[in-house]
Amino acid sequence: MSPDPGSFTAVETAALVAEVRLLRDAGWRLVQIGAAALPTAMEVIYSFDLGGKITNRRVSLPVEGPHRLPSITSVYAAAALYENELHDLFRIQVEGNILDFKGKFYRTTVPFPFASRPSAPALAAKAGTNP
Amino acid sequence: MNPLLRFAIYLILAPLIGGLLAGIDRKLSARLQARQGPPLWQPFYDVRKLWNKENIVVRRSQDFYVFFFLILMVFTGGLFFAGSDLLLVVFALTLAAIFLVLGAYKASSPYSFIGAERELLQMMAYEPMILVTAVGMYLATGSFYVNDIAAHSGVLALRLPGVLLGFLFCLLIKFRKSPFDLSSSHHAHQELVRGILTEFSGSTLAMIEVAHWFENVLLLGWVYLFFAASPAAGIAAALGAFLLVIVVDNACARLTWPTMLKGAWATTLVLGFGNILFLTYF
Amino acid sequence: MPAFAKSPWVIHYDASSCNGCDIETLACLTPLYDAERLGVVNTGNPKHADIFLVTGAVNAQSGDVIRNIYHQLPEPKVVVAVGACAASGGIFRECYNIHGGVDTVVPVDVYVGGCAARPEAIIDGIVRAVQILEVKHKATQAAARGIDKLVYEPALAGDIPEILALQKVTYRSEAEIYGDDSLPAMQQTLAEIEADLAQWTFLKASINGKIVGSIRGRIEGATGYIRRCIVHPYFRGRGIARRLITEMERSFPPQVVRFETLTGHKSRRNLAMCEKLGYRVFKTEEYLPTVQWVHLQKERK
Amino acid sequence: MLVLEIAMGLYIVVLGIRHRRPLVVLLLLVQLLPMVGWELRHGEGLQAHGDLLADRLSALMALINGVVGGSICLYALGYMREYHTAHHPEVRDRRPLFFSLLFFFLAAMFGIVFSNNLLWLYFFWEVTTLCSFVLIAYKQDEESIGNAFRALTYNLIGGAAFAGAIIWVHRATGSIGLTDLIHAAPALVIGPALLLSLAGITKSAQLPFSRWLLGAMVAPTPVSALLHSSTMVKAGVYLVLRMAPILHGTAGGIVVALVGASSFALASLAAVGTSDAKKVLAYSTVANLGLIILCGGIGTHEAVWAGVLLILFHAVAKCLLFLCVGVVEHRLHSRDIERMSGLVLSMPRLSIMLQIGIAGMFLAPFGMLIGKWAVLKAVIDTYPIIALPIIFGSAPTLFFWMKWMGKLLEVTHPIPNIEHEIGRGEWFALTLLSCTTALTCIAFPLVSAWLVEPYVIGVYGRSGHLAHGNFVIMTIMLAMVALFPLSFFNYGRRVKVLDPYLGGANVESGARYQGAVGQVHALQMSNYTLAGLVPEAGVFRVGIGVGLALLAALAACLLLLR
Amino acid sequence: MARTIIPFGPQHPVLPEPIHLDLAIEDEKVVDVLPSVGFIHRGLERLVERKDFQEFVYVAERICGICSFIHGQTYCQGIEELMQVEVPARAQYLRTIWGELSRLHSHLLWLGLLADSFGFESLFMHSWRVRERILDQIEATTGGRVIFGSCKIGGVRRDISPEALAVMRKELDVIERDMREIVDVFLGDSSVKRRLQGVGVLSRDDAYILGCVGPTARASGVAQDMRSLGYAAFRDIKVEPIVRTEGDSYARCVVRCAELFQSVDIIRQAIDRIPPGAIETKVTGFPDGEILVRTEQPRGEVAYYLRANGSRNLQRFRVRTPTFANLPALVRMLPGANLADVPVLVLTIDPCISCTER
Amino acid sequence: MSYLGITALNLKWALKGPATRGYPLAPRRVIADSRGALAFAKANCIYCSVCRKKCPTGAIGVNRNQKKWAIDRLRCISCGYCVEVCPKDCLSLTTYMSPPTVTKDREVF
Repeated sequence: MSPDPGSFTAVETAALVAEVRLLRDAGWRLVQIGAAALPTAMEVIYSFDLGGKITNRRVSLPVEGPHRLPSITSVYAAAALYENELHDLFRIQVEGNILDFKGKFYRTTVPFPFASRPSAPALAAKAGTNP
Repeated sequence: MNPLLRFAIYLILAPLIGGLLAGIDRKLSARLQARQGPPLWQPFYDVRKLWNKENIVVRRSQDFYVFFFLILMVFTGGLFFAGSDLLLVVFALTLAAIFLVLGAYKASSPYSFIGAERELLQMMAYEPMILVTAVGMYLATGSFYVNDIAAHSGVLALRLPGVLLGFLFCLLIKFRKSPFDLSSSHHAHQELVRGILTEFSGSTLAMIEVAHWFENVLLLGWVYLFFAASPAAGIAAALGAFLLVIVVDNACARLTWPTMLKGAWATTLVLGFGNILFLTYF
Repeated sequence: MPAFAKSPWVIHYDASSCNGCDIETLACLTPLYDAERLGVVNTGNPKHADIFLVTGAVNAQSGDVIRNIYHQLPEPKVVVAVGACAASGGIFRECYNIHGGVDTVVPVDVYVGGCAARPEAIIDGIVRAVQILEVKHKATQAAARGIDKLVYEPALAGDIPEILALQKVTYRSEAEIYGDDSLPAMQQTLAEIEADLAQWTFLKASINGKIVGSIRGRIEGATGYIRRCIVHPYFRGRGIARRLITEMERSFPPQVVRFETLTGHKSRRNLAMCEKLGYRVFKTEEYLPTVQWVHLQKERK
Repeated sequence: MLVLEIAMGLYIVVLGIRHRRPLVVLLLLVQLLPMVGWELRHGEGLQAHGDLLADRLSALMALINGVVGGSICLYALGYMREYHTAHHPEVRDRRPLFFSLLFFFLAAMFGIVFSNNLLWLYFFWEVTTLCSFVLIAYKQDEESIGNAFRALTYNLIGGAAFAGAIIWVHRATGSIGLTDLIHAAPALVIGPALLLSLAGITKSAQLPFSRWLLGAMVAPTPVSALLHSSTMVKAGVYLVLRMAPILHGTAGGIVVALVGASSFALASLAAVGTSDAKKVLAYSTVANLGLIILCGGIGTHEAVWAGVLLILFHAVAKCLLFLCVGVVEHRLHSRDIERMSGLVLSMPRLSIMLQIGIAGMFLAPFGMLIGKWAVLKAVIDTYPIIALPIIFGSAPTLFFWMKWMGKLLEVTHPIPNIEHEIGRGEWFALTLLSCTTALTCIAFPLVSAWLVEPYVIGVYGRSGHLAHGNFVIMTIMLAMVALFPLSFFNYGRRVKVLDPYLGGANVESGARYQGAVGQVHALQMSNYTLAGLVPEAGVFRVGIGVGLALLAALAACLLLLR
Repeated sequence: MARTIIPFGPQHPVLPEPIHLDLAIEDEKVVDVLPSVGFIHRGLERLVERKDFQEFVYVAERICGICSFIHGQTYCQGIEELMQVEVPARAQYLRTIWGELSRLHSHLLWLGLLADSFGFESLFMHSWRVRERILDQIEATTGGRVIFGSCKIGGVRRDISPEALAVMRKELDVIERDMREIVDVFLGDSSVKRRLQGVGVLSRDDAYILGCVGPTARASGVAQDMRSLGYAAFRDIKVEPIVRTEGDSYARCVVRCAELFQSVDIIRQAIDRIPPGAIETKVTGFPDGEILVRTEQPRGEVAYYLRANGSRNLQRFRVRTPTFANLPALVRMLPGANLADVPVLVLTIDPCISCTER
Repeated sequence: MSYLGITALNLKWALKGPATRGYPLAPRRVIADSRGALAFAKANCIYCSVCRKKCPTGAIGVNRNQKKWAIDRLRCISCGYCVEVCPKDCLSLTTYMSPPTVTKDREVF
């Protein structure tokens, strides 16, 4: 069992970069950036690690797009890949990404596959199996 | 023996011996790697299969260069075994190798292009040593003719130990063996795919394979020349050189071209020329 | 003795696999399984390979790569789908980015099951593939020998992908003549050529089921338009094109009294052939900056 | 004669003063004043036994001048028209001057090869220097003028040496005839011979003087072809070869040989580092002239035989290459070798000619290689250690020629044929030279027997030659290479044409691939320059250092002789 | 200077998996590089919406065929955490043994591929020969060679009998001896050193700020190992991160070689201390809440973000795999490298593209 | 300068003989408990379809009316989930491998 459940703190979009910069200056390492399209909000979660401790920052964007987010690549250059991912999978426009693949990162068949909850029949149609 | 007759014997035996050597190479390499390895005749199976495959090219004329590579390689070996001038053999060998490079350039794919470039670097690396070998043999025997050198009464290796070592170094490059399998490796796990051979397929690839057999026999013949005074020792030395190449192949990482170039030239300078200076002034 | 049995060279591509089958494929070459005993060499280069081992399910991107590699394998060639994903999409078949097994992009000859496929199973698959190689090789040889067994018949919708592939190979030589590799015929997509099927009738020349030439025609009033006569480079100079044109002319109904065709101004061989068949130049027009169309016509005798 | 000399001198002085080049003025005065004083003092006493020298070597040189010079002039007609109209409209059209200088120069070249009187020779020598100066500066921009002055300066050093040699030889033998010099007791004339060799070394742009030749490449291509590869620079090696019997076996001779040998090795190595076609040709010229100088320095009959052959082969093939590059430069607006990709499609005939030229420069069984082979043998028989620079020099030669050849053959995309844009005069010259290049290889034994061997026998009583068996083998090889075009009868049969292997990322037709960020890229390939290992400038600097050291050794020899 | 651009991949013999690099080289020096991914993107994260949370273990295991077991384990740990399930100690130990076995096979696989990337074929063969011994142990205990299928929510599917554990412990000695032979070559051979030392140096600060994880970070002096968080049996078995400070390819090789023996040691300790008892806890109900769970894979830290709302399907499942975190370092290392070193550099981060793209 | 380590290892193995197992010429070495092809015992089956529902890849098909049980061998990942859930224990994992096929047929029992 993981002894480290971590904490989730909400952050305003506008304050994100400053907050992240504070974390970096304090020596935190960027672990991941991930999003979740929930019925209530589009959440983006930034996780940081310092000596095995974890802390998370949650940015909630309104359900209805377009979603915009400032890039934190000026603080953590390595965030570029995550931010491309946010764009390609969640249709979150990340502004100021230093290595912008311009939507050609994953080149998925379905555009922005995570952007909305799928309708169940669409997936069921793909599955259909019976003898 | 009549030079033409020897040429004919070479023409018939070289592909057999060369192919067999390639088979021994694969078998032995496999054993050194704790594998069972393919049958001894595997190179012949490969060539036969390639001959039956479709030939895919990028530029139609690229195959002609390979054809000329083959016939010039046969010709070069023929020159050598017919007892001709060693320098001429070197030049013919270069000419043959150049045709392969041109073919790769012609194919115009990035991989074969870099392969060609590296092949040129390889040629640049071994060429001086091969010339020095010819010169050393001349200085030791007074003749550039393979015939005369073979008929020389002394064991050349004793007078040309440095040259012999330098020549063995070049063998590693010429046999396309690790650590110097830069332009094209025997196994494709390298950064250039198959390098210079990338765009050749089917019968053309088979031709290249056969040309290498001829080339290898020629090179081992040259090793023999160092011990020609005693034929048994000569054959043993040629085989020994071949085994050495295989063992080294399996004991080395591939090095980079600057290392190869510097290494080969340093060897030529120190071993080759050192030997020649010794021969001239002492 | 069979030519292919003892020297199957493989190329391996990881489509969208989880790596499991990948590393097992690689394990086949290592000391304990040592597929090189059977002559297997992992070439890493499609142009040297006989057997194409694909692991993993296919997505849009890897599908293109598989298709590219497949076309660069010289004939005869065999595709082996290694593992459950390559065979059917496996556990990932419901993912949004997965199109299914390898057979959705290229024809698969042998399926090897398992998740991950075991080295022994992969070796079995290779052994099976070698037999198929041998069969295919015999068929090709028979085709080459049986050039007199050429069949000329209308092409069906199912032949269209093969005709498109042939078209692209064929127009390479035209691109070289005109110094322009953006010729429309080379850029045509499958969808476009399938749309053509509505207006044009296609004829094909095939040997033992392999299409080596094709032509298309359309009727407008009393004129029959003949276009895109293509012959595989290997089979050129054997009268196939001439025969295709004549067959096309014959297939037009009697009310068609005039045939029209066209070719580029620098395609000397085409022009010579058309003139031999009785066609005469009646106009030229600018088509592309690099190509001028030469229109030729002929009355029905 | 004296008047002309003074007039020429004054012209240079004026030029030097106007462009503020004190060194030029100084160098000129250093040679002009003693010469004038000396000539005035001796006046009628300056005699040679026969003013003309017409032996096989002169004949060969004259033949080269005639054929090569003639075809270049023909070529220049069309080339210069285009030069002014299409490519350099900013340059003032001074074609009459250009052509008169060209002819003036050719006349002087004939003068050099047929003069026995050293004073005449000196006069013509200076005329070529002056022609070269004016032609290099033809463009009249700052770079050209600077390079022209550099050429002038370096050549004036040679001129000074020449002047010194004349005075010395007169004091030593009482004659100023070239033949008198050659036939005098070697011990007596080794000093002037070395001075003349020094003059030859500057004229042939050997290290450390090579820089002027590289700078001279700013001149229009016919000038590079005529003056700076096939004829004028040959005057230098001509003189050294004439001195060969005297130099043979002397310490001074060894130094001269070393100058040539190091020039060969280092210039070859430097050529690897550049992709400017004319610069490559210039380096290669320095290198090959180095080989000939080496032959002169060694001075055995074998060496001289090889040297004369090299003059012939080099003149023809190099001239062909220059002219081809000129044409290509006008078509592609660049003389970068990397830009010549696909030339085999856009200018097929020209690319074949280029290939002939290149093959002629370094490949068995073509001319230059036979020469090199002979040099190697000659060297091994005398000073095996000098084989070192030859052996190490040939390897880079192979590299830079081959990568050029490869670039010509490489085709990534279909390119339209633009060969029809090339003028008739150019074609004629190119065809003539290609045929000559091929012919000299085929007829090489005849050339050797008629022109070279008699000369060498005349000097030494025996000559080097190629063994009969080897000659037969070379002919077989030549025949095999000549068979190459025959293979096109089978062109495109039994093969399938496909795009190159691009890691499975091929897209569209032709050689394009799907790169990162969804972009489609075309192929792009460039030859190696080995910049990390042998940087061009670095090698050149080393070369100049070596050259200066050898020059010091030469000076030491001269001082010891006094 | 003029450039050559090489389309490196997606199909390329030195690349075990498809990734594409536009390599711009001058002579053979890489001057510019742009990666392109997406060849293996399957979109399996969305499968949580279709598979129930228990069945999803099978999918999680197939995120990657090399570190398969630890993926399954991480997923199970996360769900167990959400559902407050106490996993029996024996199961924790078994998970640790299998996890370390998979680290062994992954590292040996990597050593072989690394040897292959610089053309050392015999070393490749010997590494894989030894690896097969480990696979035999895995197959004997789990029934699978690369995909174990032995982890489930609440515990494990199979037990290892005491006899089998004894056999394994004995076998470990042989494996350790064989590995020692190979590692000696890797760390001592001159030609290997020539190809690895000083190649692709990554400073500690770079490694940290680029977010490197696992051996890549540890070779640059970042002492970071998730096993010291104390999940599974690591509560009892202490793990000291193996750290080097040079930050070059050789250091990364040294770290992984040392970890081989560390893992053997961990397995030995686990076998010695494994308690008897049940191997699974019955799980009822559905998970709810969110969690970020991390474990140490052979390639480094893997982070799972799980979000559930009390239904049988998770709301969001997100994997950040070690290779994803190490890719920026690769892009940083490549420019300036020799073309011949590109495969070596690609391999020194031990890429697992299939995890990365999911 | 150490090149001898690997040479010693190489030579050791060259003398010792290859480690190759010899499949397919030699029989396959089977490890007990290895997860191979799924075996179906028709006798006990009640066609309850639990296995079909649980199968992660949808490889199993069950038709209660016709009393047919089918498996797509190329889809089966030998995970054993069906074996665990089968109420009648009529499914089991064998150590055999299903052979390669040229067609994608289902195996129907």
